[in-house]
Formats: sequence, structure tokens, C-alpha cells
Amino acid sequence: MSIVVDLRDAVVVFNGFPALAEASIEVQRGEIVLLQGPNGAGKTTLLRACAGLLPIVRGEASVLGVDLCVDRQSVRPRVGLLGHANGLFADLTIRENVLFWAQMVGASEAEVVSTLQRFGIDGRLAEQKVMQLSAGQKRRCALACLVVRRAELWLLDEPHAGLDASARDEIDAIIREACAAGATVLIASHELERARGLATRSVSVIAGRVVS
Amino acid sequence: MSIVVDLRDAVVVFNGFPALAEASIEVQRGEIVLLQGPNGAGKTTLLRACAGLLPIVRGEASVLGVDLCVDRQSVRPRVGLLGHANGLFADLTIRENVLFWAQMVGASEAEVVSTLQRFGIDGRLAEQKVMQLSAGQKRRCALACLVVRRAELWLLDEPHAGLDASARDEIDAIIREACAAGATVLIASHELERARGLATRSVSVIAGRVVS
Amino acid sequence: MEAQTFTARVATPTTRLVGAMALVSMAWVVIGGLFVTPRDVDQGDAVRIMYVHVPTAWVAYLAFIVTAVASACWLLSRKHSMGFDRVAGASAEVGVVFMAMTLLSGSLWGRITWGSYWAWDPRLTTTAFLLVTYIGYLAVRGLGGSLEQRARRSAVIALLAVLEIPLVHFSVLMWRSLHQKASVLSGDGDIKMDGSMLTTLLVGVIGFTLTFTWLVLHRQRVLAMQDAMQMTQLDAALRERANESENKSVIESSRLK
Amino acid sequence: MSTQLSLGRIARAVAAKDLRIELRSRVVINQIFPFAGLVMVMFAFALDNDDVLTRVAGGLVWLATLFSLIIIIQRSFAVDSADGALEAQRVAGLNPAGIFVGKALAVMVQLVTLEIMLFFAAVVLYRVELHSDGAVLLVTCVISATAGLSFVGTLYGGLTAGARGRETLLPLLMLPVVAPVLIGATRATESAFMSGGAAVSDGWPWVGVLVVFAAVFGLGGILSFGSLIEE
Amino acid sequence: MSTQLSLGRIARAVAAKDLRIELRSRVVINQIFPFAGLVMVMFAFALDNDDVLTRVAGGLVWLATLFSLIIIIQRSFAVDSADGALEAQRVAGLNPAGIFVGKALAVMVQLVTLEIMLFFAAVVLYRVELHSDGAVLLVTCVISATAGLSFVGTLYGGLTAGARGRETLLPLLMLPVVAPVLIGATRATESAFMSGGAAVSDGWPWVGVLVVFAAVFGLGGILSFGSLIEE
Ligand code: HEM
Ligand SMILES: Nc1ncnc2c1ncn2[C@@H]1O[C@H](COP(=O)(O)OP(=O)(O)OP(=O)(O)O)[C@@H](O)[C@H]1O
Ligand SMILES: Nc1ncnc2c1ncn2[C@@H]1O[C@H](COP(=O)(O)OP(=O)(O)OP(=O)(O)O)[C@@H](O)[C@H]1O
Ligand SMILES: [Mg+2]
Ligand SMILES: [Mg+2]
Repeated sequence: MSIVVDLRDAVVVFNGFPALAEASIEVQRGEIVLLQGPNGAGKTTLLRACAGLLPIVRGEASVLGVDLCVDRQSVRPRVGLLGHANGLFADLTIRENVLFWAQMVGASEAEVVSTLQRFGIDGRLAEQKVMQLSAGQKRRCALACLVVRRAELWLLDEPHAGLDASARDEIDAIIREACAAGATVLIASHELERARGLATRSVSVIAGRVVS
Repeated sequence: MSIVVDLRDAVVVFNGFPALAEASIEVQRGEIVLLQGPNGAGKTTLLRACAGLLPIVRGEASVLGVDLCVDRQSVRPRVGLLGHANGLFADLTIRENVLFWAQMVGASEAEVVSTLQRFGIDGRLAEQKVMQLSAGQKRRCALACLVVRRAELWLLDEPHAGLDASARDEIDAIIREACAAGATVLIASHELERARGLATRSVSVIAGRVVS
Repeated sequence: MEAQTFTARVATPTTRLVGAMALVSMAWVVIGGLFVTPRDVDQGDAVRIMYVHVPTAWVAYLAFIVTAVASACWLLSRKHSMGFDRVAGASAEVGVVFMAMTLLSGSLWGRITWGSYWAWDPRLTTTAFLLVTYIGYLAVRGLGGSLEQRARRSAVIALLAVLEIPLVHFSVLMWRSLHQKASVLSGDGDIKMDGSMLTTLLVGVIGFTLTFTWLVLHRQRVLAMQDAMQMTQLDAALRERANESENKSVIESSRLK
Repeated sequence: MSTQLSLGRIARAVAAKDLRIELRSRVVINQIFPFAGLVMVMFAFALDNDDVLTRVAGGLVWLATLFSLIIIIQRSFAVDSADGALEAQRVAGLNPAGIFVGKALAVMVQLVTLEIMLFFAAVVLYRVELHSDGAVLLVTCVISATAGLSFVGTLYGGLTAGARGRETLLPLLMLPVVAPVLIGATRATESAFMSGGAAVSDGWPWVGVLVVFAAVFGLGGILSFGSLIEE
Repeated sequence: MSTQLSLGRIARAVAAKDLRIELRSRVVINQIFPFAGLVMVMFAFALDNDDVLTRVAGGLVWLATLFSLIIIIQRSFAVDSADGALEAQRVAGLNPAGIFVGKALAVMVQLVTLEIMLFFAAVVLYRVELHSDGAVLLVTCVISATAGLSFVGTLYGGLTAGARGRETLLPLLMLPVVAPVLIGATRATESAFMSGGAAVSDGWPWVGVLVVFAAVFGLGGILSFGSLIEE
């Protein structure tokens, strides 16, 4: 039960193109694994497959003990995915966005406030509509929504992109804390230096395969 | 005539919020200037103002010798802006997207082919619809569209975000070439190390002002 | 995914038998419909359209019900066997063709008896809606995504769409209508029709049902082969990507010093 | 550890979120309402005959509602899928039945408001007379028809949301399915208006049809919404 | 150095791009056409009277065209503004008049195809009879009305494109403006159909109105599109 992600020769296909081509990876609880690799290698696809979003057409995949070939739904409440898109409601304010997700998992309002503070989007910014934010402020808000959900497995697709140095430090600290509390983290990133400092292990994704 | 960008106490307002608050900057022909600064500081706003996209409500601004307070249109054909969004047609292939822009400036087909090659999006990828690409592949395509336009002033908003190492090297080389040929470049970026290596000068944008 | 064993042969003795029986009964309908049965007192020779019109309508209903049943089987079966999904798809395709034939023959018939191709009549309109609904169903099947997702999505639509059939059937009772009230399936057991006409009609129904069965059997096998072919193409694509991976690894490892 | 909420609470949160977005952006109030009003005026133009208008007023109100429904549904899902928020809800494993009920509730509120406005417009533009005898019938008809329309709309909206180009599939899928609602609601409304000498009591069987319809699609949506929004 | 192209070449490139996107995605053909067909069927159902139908067939064809126009325009600009491509064209300083003419041309091609289909549907569904006397009138009317509709649609489409929530503003702005086209085209078409005993010659003045309308909005668009798509 300490193996959180276990893919064996997993294949994911888009319109006949195998974006994940017999990829195998095993991640233990508490690890922070960095996925590196060129553009179009399949990092995003791997993360989305682990979140139960994409059907595995061949091979085996189990996440948090759930076999994804049989059931892709039940694992989702326990997984948190930060994608290339932020997944925010543009007409709502930062606070309302984070509160929505907090409500969904029964997190308290105090927790919301402290998360907003950590990411530096409290005060005036918290009452600003998301569509009026800068790119980095939006990304911070997406991270805050993710953090209040307190998932067991964090799947972060380029979490550093668009953030300034202080926000990068903050998210790194939060990831370390979460891991210390028992969460597992997969990061896809092109900021290799920073991500390597954070990760406990790094693997390469190349042409749809995982290479150690 | 060798001063390409000249802002003096320029102010840009969104819904009453001064995103650019009396910013002043002067850029000479052939320079590569890095804009650094925290999230929400006003880097994107500064670049978009230089492209003639935002009205300057106070102060003075002239770009390529055109006074932006008087005429924000005529400067545009000479400026190339890469924004946070890629500005691609999702239903068209990479080749068709780049060709569209090439047609608009009368660039030759050979040039398109060589640009695609430089960014590693030729061959199979060139015939793929943009909506089926990975985030980095889209960004490469956006850069290719920009490059074929051969502008005099390049405004690049986080050109490195989402790109892998080889694409970053490629865009850096292209920027250097363009500068050698007489173009001027403004880059907003959070990849400070890489961008500092590329830039001839760097300034900080903080709370809507430019600080050297 | 189920095991992929298939042969390139779509015809089997059973389908050949079904095909032969379909041919025989259709020939019977042609002869009976055109030569044996009498002309109608009111409608004259136009009544002969009935031998196409009515069976195609009923067999289209049957096809849509088969689609719904196969969809339900797919949803309920533990293994989610793709066979059910393919039967559902094949049956809906044939059903759409038959329903279109009903509309076509009906409007020709209408031109002769009512003097116009189309009238704003509940039966006619609901029939048109039913056809459009199943065209929509086929569009949903074509949305893309994985085979499993295609099956799941279209199964839901099929189960909802089949509810329209009673609407079409009872529409003549619910609204004032130009169209024939049910004269065969009226439920009171009192059939108002000449003996040879009734026989020919019944043979027509059997013939069209056999044709439907034959078409669905074949179509479903072709679909199975398409799905299987996707799998073989996947093998080739995987091999291609593996080569790419080897080349890339070399470049990548040399670059990552 | 994420504790999942009950269907009811998710539905409430989703509906509250959708309505708040609407109140903030005022798109439906400021733009779709006038659109529906314009559609009514356009009909009057195209038909150009007072007697016909009064007779078919019920049908026109429901036709205008239907066209507006399409836009309301598109808007409701555009708000979610613009930046991948619908996908985020899916990824987070929120109970899809809760999302379905919540979104349908929000659509229902908007639709009822719209219908009240359209009935007023019908009175003014088409010279329809409201009778106190028909009031109960009219209200029941509006409620059941609206429920049915919202459920169908949300169901197909979810199916067609997300992927590009699918938005335009929505009317194609939805219109034939809601035809019974159009017919039932029109007939019931005509009875309530007593147009063309219809009796109020004639309307009740149609309301029955509407209730059955709403129940079928409500249940169908709760059971199947999860599979439909799945990619 | 960027050399700017002539209006004509930009318009050609833009139109080619829009039509290629349509041919590739088939959204208009596969989904908007059936939608328009359904709208025709729905009208007939709501009116429920053969004589009225034949008499107002012309109006209904143009009403269905109008509803489809809204969707076609939304689609045409959604394709551009989804990823900021319209802004990219603006930033690049492409001659806005060229963009306007190009997009309007692409809309025109789609609209004419749609109208041909709708007239066929009217013949079959509404029992309209086409007369050879009216053919020239009908063709001229279709061409001038379509040009007018495309220009107005593109103009307001550009105005409302881009910013969020504005899509729904489009019908509101556009419908009152195209009302003259609706009326003119309807009257001209009725003359061409000779419905209700109208004479073919009665239609020509209306065609004149349509031509003037198209000219005004074509010119207006060429002159003002630049300022409209400006943020
Ligand atoms: C476009 C025009 C028409 C359409 C779409 C149409 C559609 C249908 C459908 C769907 C059925 C099956 C009904 C059921 O059993 O539930 C049917 C049956 C039938 N139709 Fe038509 N029809 C059309 C025109 C006509 C005309 C013009 C006639 C004859 C004057 C006609 C005579 C019949 C008869 C006799 C039946 C069998 C009724 C029974 O026994 O239940 N139809 N039609
Ligand atoms: N719908 C699709 N149809 C066909 N190919 C697709 C589709 N979606 C993605 N791909 C391909 O799948 C491959 C993997 O994409 P993925 O997004 O996982 O890459 P990535 O490693 O995240 O890259 P990046 O670093 O650029 O984000 C890419 O080569 C892409 O072209
Ligand atoms: N429409 C708007 N209404 C109000 N404030 C806005 C609006 N758009 C942007 N802002 C504010 O303007 C400021 C500057 O934004 P800008 O996008 O220029 O920042 P940036 O330096 O590019 O940041 P990042 O590094 O995050 O991309 C931000 O604080 C943002 O909140
Ligand atoms: Mg990626
Ligand atoms: Mg920025």
C-alpha cells in the first residue's frame, strides 16, 4: 500500500497517436518525483492519466490502490491536479474561487484565509475578479484552490511557470510540507534546476516512455 | 532615431487601477532589455502599451518614432508581440498557421519551412492541428509565427515559459540574430538566469514603475 | 479490452441463410404487392406503397429498440463487452435508413392521396423528430474519444431516445391527425383488411426484419474489424514512437551532459 | 483527506456559484432577456396578423423560451469550460449528480424569470387575456415545463460542453427532444388562455405529460450525467 | 521589414482561412444547417396551419436565416478569439478593412449555401411554388440580402468579439439593425413566390432597399471596423 502510482506499459491514445507509449513508473508514498523531458514527450498525458482523466487502452495502471483500467472515478477525490489551464471561474473573485473548493471538501474559512495569505493574494487582490488578474496572480489562485483540497496525490503540471521567485519559494515550501504530512507529488516541469532541488527523484519522459 | 521605445511617466489604467503608474523607460535600437519583477507588477501591461494596444491616459510614449498618445495604429505592423496567449487558429495545422502570417507580410514559403525546422515542428507535427498539440509545441508555433513576421521591435512576454531546453536555446539564438540585424527586443520573464544571459540590460518593474 | 481474434471473413452460414430468406421473402412481397393483392377501393394502386411504408416503419422501431436493449446490456454487463456497443451502433444506422425510407414512401403516398408531400401532422412531425434524434445519436457516436467513452455516452442517449417511439406511435390518438389511425396494431384485435393484403403485409414485415438482421450482422462485423484494425494500427504507431524514443534518448542524454 | 459532500450540498454550492456569476455579469438579464423580447417582436413582424397572433401566442412564448434556453445553456457551460473549470470539477471527483442538479436549478431560476417576462410581453404585444380560472393551470404548466427544459438542457449541455465545435451540436440534439415540451406547454397554455375557445380543463392532461417528461429527464440526468461529461 | 499587403490580398487570405476552418471542422454544414432545418419545422409546428404557412413562408425562411446568422457569426469570431488570434491580427496591424471584407465574404458563402437549402425546405415543407417569372427577383434579393446580413453580422461580430460574455450581446445589437433586411427580403421573396397574389414587380423596390442597406453597411464596415475591434 505504500506504492501510490504504479503504471506498467500503460498506453494512452489520442486519435491513433500513442501519446503515452508503454510507459512504466512506480512512485512510493512521500516521494516527490520530477518528470522532465522535451516538449510533446507525454508529461501532461502521464499526469492526466494518473488523475483518471484518460482511458488506459493497454497495460496496467493503479493509483492509490485503485485499478484505473476498471474504475477511473473513485480515485479522483483523493487526487489534486494542476493542469496547464487554471480551472478558475473568471467572473468570481479569488476568494470566491477558493471558497468554492473549500466548501466542496469541507475546509474551514480560516484555512482559506491563511492559504490566500501564503500566496500573497489576500487583501485587495482577494476581492478582484479572476479575469482582471495578471497571469501569475491567476496561477497563484489556482495553486491556492489546489492546496485547500488537501489531496493525497498531487499532480503538478509546470507549477512554476509564470510565477515569480517568491511564489516559487512558497509553492516549494508547501509541497515539502505536504510530503512531510504523507502526500505524494509528481511534478512535470521545464524549470529543471529548481525542480531538481525540490524533487527526491527525477525521471525523463521521452517519446511517451519513462526513462530513468 | 536610435531610441526605439521612449516612455515618460506613462500611466495605463484598468477599471481605475493604474497597472502602469508613471513608468519611464528608454530603449536604444539593438538592445535586448529584460523586464523583471514580481507577479502583477505591470510587465505585461508595459509590453502591451508599447505595442499600441492600450491607451496611455497620462504621460508620454513614443515607439519607433510614433507618438502613441496620438496614433496607436501605425506602429503595429512594425512591432511583434508574443503575449501570454498564443494567438493561433486551433483548427488549422502548424504549417497553415505560420503560412497565414507569412502571406500577410509577403514572406516566402522557403522561409516558413526553415523556421518550422528551426523550432522542431516540421514533418509530422507540421500537419497536425494546433488543438492537438502539447503546450510547448503550441508555444513553439506561436514563436514561429512571430519570427516570420520579422518585426523591428520584438515584445516577448515570457517567451521561455513552457519551452524545453532545446527550444529555449533556439529562441535565444534567434533573438540574438534579430538584434544583430538591427531589431530591438523587450523581454518580460521569470526565468531570470537564462534571460539575464541573453539580455544586454535588465530593469525591474515594481508596482507599475520601472526601476533600474 | 476483449481479446482481438477475428477473421477477415464476414459471411457465415447463418448470415447466408438469413440473407437467402430475406431475398425470398422480399421477392414474395414484390410479387404479392404488385400483382396478387387487389387495388384499394379509395386509393387505387397507391395502396401498394403500404407494403414498403408500414414494414419499414415498424422495423425502424425494432432497430431503435434493439439499440436501446444493446445499450442497456452494455451498461449493465460487468465486462462492458464492446460487442453490445457495436450492435447498438449498427442497429441505429440501419434504423435511420429504414426510417428515412418510411418518410420517403410516406411523402410519396401523401402526394398521391392527400395531394401534398408533407403536411403538418403529428405522426409525420414526430417521425421526422425521431429520425433527427437518431441522426443526433450517430453524431454523438462520432464525437471521438475512447471506444469505452463512445459506448457509455451513446448508450445514455439511446436509452433516452427510445422513449420517443411511443410518442410517435400514439401521436395519432393524441392529436387530430390526417394520418391513418393504427389499423393493425390497434389492440382491439379487430383487423380491418383484406386477407391477401394482410398476408402480403405480414410477409413484408418478416422480409424487412430479415433484411434488417442481415444488415446488422454484417455491419456489426465490419465495425468489429474496424475496432480491431485500430488496435493493429496502434501496434505500428507504438513501434514508430519507440524508434523516435531511441533517437531522442541519444540526443537528450548527450545534451543533459 | 478530502471528505466528499452530499448531493444536496454540492448542488446548492454549484447553483449558488452559477447564480452569483450571472448576477455579477448580468449576461442573461441584460442580454438574453432583450433577445427573447426581440424574438417575440420579430414573430409579430413576420406573422403580421392580429388574430393569428392571439391564437398562437402560447406557442410563440414557448418557442421564444426554447431559443433562449439554448443560449442560456451555452452560457452556463461556457462559464465553466472557458478555463477548464468543468474539467477541474470532474477531476476533483465531485458527485456529478450534484453538479447536474445544481446547474439545472440555476438554469431553472433564470428560465422562470424569463418566462414571466415573456408572458407579460404576450399580454402587451399579442393582446392575450389572462383569466383567473386558468391561473393555477398556467403556473403548474410553467413550473413543470421549466423543470423539464432545464433538465434536458443541462443534460445535453454537459454532453456537448468542453470539446471545441461541440457547442453547435447542442441545438441539433436538444430541439427534437424538447418538442414534446413545446407541444405540451403550448396546448396547456392555450387552455389557460382559453384561446380559440379551449377549456381550462383540457390543459391538465398536458401538464401530466410535462411532469412525466421532467421526471424522466431529471432522473436520467442524475443517473447519467457522470458518464456524459466524461471525456 | 514587414511589408503590408493590399486590402484585396488580405481579404482573400482571411476568407480562405475562415472557409478552410469551416471545411475542416464542418460545424456549419453538420450542425447549423440541421438547426436551421429544425427551426423551419418548429415554426410550422407552432403555427399549425397550412394556408398561413404558405402565405408567410418567405418570412419564415428569412427568420430562420437570421437565427442561423447569429450562430454563424458567433462561430466565425469564436474561432478567432479563442486563443487571442483576433488580437494577434489587430496587434500585427493588418488592414482592418481587409479583415472585415475577408470575414464578411466567408460568412456570405456559408449563408448563401444555407439559404439555398432553406428555400428547398420551404418548397417541400411549406408547399411554396417557385415561378420562373420570379427567379431573377429571387436571386437578386438573396444576393443583396445576404450581402447586407453578412456585413452587419461581421461588423457587430467584431464589436462584440473578444471580451467575455459579450457573445450574448450580439443578438441584442444585431436583430434591430437587420429588421429592415428581414422586412425587405420577406416582401421581395413573397413577390417572387407570388404568395397572396403579390406581383413580381412589387418586389423590386424592396430589392433596392436591400442593395442600399448592403452598400451602407459594407462601406461602414470598411471604414469603421478598425475602431470597432480596438479594445
Ligand atoms: C411523410 C409522410 C408519412 C410518414 C412520416 C408516415 C409515418 C408512419 C409511421 C411512423 C408509421 C408507423 C406507425 C406505428 O405503427 O406506430 C406509419 C404507419 C402507417 N402509415 Fe404512414 N406515414 C406517412 C404517410 C402516410 C400516408 C400518406 C398514408 C396513407 C394514406 C399512410 C398510411 C399508413 C398506414 C396505413 C400505416 C399503418 C398504421 C397501423 O396499422 O398502425 N402513411 N406511418
Ligand atoms: N488530441 C490529440 N491528437 C493527436 N495528438 C495529440 C493530441 N493531444 C496531444 N497529442 C500529442 O501527444 C503528445 C504528448 O503531449 P503532452 O501534452 O503529454 O506533452 P508534454 O510532455 O506535456 O509537452 P509540453 O512540455 O510541451 O507540455 C504530443 O506530441 C502531442 O502532439
Ligand atoms: N482588467 C483589470 N482590472 C483591474 N486590474 C487589472 C486588470 N488587468 C490587470 N490588472 C492589474 O494590473 C496589474 C498588472 O498586471 P500585469 O498583467 O501587467 O502584471 P505582470 O507584471 O505581467 O504579472 P505576471 O508576472 O503575473 O504576468 C496586476 O496587479 C493586475 O491585478
Ligand atoms: Mg505539457
Ligand atoms: Mg504578465
